[in-house]
Amino acid sequence: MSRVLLFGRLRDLAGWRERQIEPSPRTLAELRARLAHEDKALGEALAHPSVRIAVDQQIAVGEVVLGEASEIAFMPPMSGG
Amino acid sequence: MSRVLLFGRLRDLAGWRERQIEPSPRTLAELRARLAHEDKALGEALAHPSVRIAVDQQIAVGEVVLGEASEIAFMPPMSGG
Amino acid sequence: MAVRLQDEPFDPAALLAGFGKGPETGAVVSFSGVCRAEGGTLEALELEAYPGFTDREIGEMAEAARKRFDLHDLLIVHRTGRIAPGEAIVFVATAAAHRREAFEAADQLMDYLKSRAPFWKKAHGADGGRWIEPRLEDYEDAARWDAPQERPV
Amino acid sequence: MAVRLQDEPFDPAALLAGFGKGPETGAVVSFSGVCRAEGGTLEALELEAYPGFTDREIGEMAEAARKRFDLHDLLIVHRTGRIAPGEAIVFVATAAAHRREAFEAADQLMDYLKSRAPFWKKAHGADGGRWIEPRLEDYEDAARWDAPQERPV
Repeated sequence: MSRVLLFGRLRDLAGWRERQIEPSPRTLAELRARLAHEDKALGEALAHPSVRIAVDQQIAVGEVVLGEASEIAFMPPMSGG
Repeated sequence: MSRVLLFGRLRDLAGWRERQIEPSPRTLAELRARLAHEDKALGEALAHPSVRIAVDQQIAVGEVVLGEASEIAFMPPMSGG
Repeated sequence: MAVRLQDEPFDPAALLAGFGKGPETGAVVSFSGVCRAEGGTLEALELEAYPGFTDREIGEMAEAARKRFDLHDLLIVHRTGRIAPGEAIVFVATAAAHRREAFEAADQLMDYLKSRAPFWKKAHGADGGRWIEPRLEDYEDAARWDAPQERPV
Repeated sequence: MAVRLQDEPFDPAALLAGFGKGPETGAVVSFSGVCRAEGGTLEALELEAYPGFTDREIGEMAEAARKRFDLHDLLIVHRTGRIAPGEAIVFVATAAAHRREAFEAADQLMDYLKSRAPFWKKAHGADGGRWIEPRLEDYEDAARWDAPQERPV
């Protein structure tokens, strides 16, 4: 099982902030495809190059094998405090 | 009557901080001469180019006719706070 | 050195009261960022953090600043959640032997916090809410501290 | 806006508590300059001002900074007389809409106060007292804010 977190406007767009995904996706691409399948607008927003991804709280770049990852966060541009 | 004020190390050197001078000196040069006459070391210290002079709380430059001036301050380099 | 994220309001003066009391500390700088009323158009700011991730990122920047500026003490407190006009959003305090280090550390940390720290900010007004991003000048301020970039020849 | 010289000790946190509460104030910077223990070699600092002259000069600099940086509020409190290690010497607080103005105003005013304000300072230690003058870097810090000099061609 994986936990997916959305922040900022992605959260408003999706209508949720946190979800459990089962079974765990094996790759980031698989996770993206499953989310886009349910919600096309969200899938497009998540694919925007300004969106950064953290896997188990570490910034991930490019395509990622999730392995045992339990937490995947999608972060739109940060606004600062 | 004029009031003479010394600050910082000039005060320590002279051994006083404030004095009444009577009759009032007509010029800064006359005041310097009278102070130097009494205390040669102080006279020399007051003549050092680093010492700034305020006449009635306004910075004075060069030779000054004191006129009705009531307060003459000799200020060594300021240390800041 | 401490970094705290909290939903509860805080009082900058109370935070300053206990800060930077080392015997060789000669300079203490504090910065308080406060939610502006925006002429009455703002009802509240909403600040979202990524717990665990946001505090760790800020903690790393804080530790780098502590070393770089030889700080004696450093405190960062940042609100999250819903913040009303007049309430403090962020407090940064730095203590050092001399003022240059204390000023530059606080200035640099604020530039980081305002433009690059992992927060998402929503302004709530009469017309609903909108997510806001850093102003261009926030990026420019933060870039003042970057090392010069290598250029390809 | 207020400028105060006083012989009595003061508490920077208490001064910050009532400062900069305007509805459009987004940034409050405070600087506290504290008397360092100097490894126990310093018994006290003695700060002399020229009453009337010193406050007027500081007041003029404060007013210039208020205008230049569009400050919402400004407070300067400076100790005079005998100051023990650990006691605050000077407190400067600035309030503005945005942080850049608040930081630069506080920084500039401190550079002025530390190098050009009319104070005379004596350090009292076990070996007696000695009058001290600004460090070279204090002059350099203050000169950062000067207008470029005209050069003869």
